[in-house]
Amino acid sequence: IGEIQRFIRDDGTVKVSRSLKELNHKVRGKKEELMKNLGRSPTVNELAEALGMTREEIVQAEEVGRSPQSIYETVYE
Amino acid sequence: MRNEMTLEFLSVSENESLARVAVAAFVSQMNPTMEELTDIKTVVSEAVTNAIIHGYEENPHQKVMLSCAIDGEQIEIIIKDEGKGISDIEEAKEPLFTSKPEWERSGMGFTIMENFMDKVDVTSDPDIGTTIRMMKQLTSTRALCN
Amino acid sequence: MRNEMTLEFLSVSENESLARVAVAAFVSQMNPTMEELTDIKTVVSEAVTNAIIHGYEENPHQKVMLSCAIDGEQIEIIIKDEGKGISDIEEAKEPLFTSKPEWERSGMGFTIMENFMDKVDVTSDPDIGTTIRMMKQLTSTRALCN
Ligand SMILES: Nc1ncnc2c1ncn2[C@@H]1O[C@H](COP(=O)(O)OP(=O)(O)O)[C@@H](O)[C@H]1O
Ligand SMILES: Nc1ncnc2c1ncn2[C@@H]1O[C@H](COP(=O)(O)OP(=O)(O)O)[C@@H](O)[C@H]1O
Ligand SMILES: [Mg+2]
Ligand SMILES: [Mg+2]
Repeated sequence: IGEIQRFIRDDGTVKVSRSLKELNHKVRGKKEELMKNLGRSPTVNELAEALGMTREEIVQAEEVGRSPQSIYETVYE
Repeated sequence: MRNEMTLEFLSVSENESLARVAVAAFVSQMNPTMEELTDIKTVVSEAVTNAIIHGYEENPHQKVMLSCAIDGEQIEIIIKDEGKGISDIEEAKEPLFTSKPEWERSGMGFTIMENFMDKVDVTSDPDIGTTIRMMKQLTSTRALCN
Repeated sequence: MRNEMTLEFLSVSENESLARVAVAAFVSQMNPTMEELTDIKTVVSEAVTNAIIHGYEENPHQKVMLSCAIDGEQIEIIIKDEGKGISDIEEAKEPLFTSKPEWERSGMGFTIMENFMDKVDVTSDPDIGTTIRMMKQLTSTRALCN
């Protein structure tokens, strides 16, 4: 597995599942933070602005936790 | 602003995620709260899963149709299959009712749709198919921005 | 595994993001690399923008059709409009050629599509519309997993 990881890094070919998973953590963290500060659920634009991300990126990052390709992730980790 | 889209996909469970993401991406231009967005994705999942599992009984060659229209703060989502249909709609809608108890399905799909959306219309005929039309008015953005 | 989907949407620039996200979500089941996914989203943007801006000249009541099919490692994306069409396809494909120089368009849309995809077919007839069919074979997943 270490071999595969090195190959992925050297080649610059990071799997989507992996980088989106990192974004997913960021999005989740910020969402909770804003929820506490605002006392309500943030809007998509508020969250996007707070993260310096687009709405599109947030939608994609939110979905990754539950999609089937996370199976690959556990294989590569 | 009015906008609309239609998505058609094969009745395989891999496409449930496609349906969720497409609706979320489309509806996100209305600036809903993250909570509203999650609710909308949940009802899309429930209706699409029903079409695949109950409507088409997992025949992967059939097609599920989804359409979404937005107008001001109003969202309309229609999910349609041409599968086996529902003979008793009232019974199907009852909380905990499921025709597949052996599958550990929750029987809560329709209850979730009715709770998360303002209005849910079910049209269904045996062997013709099922159409679920759901409406929701976003309230939070309006309350926040005006 | 074979899978397919079709997306139809109004020709407004807000839906460019919908098209990108839907294709990305669909193609993600093939476990592409981030780079491959970015390339695919870029060509979808280019073709959809062309349909909206050139094909329909931003008439927001027209419809853009997008379909995507995957089969093993092969991806096929078709983007279609029923707009004004292209009279000289060879000229349109030339790097830096644009019919709207006043818009600061880059004239690189077709060049990008041809560079990022394995194959790009353009069919177009004046006043009938334009269809772009693009194919790409993912290589990385095969190299890594087998
Ligand atoms: N699209 C559909 N086609 C045919 N039958 C359906 C469809 N959607 C729902 N049903 C019927 O309604 C019942 C209740 O649905 P639901 O509340 O989602 O519970 P569950 O899916 O857990 O069974 C299902 O068990 C099924 O018999
Ligand atoms: N869908 C389309 N309908 C009509 N004309 C098109 C379409 N797509 C491309 N074209 C023509 O081809 C030209 C080149 O397209 P492209 O390489 O994307 O450059 P640009 O969009 O920057 O002009 C456009 O300027 C336009 O004249
Ligand atoms: Mg259900
Ligand atoms: Mg262009």
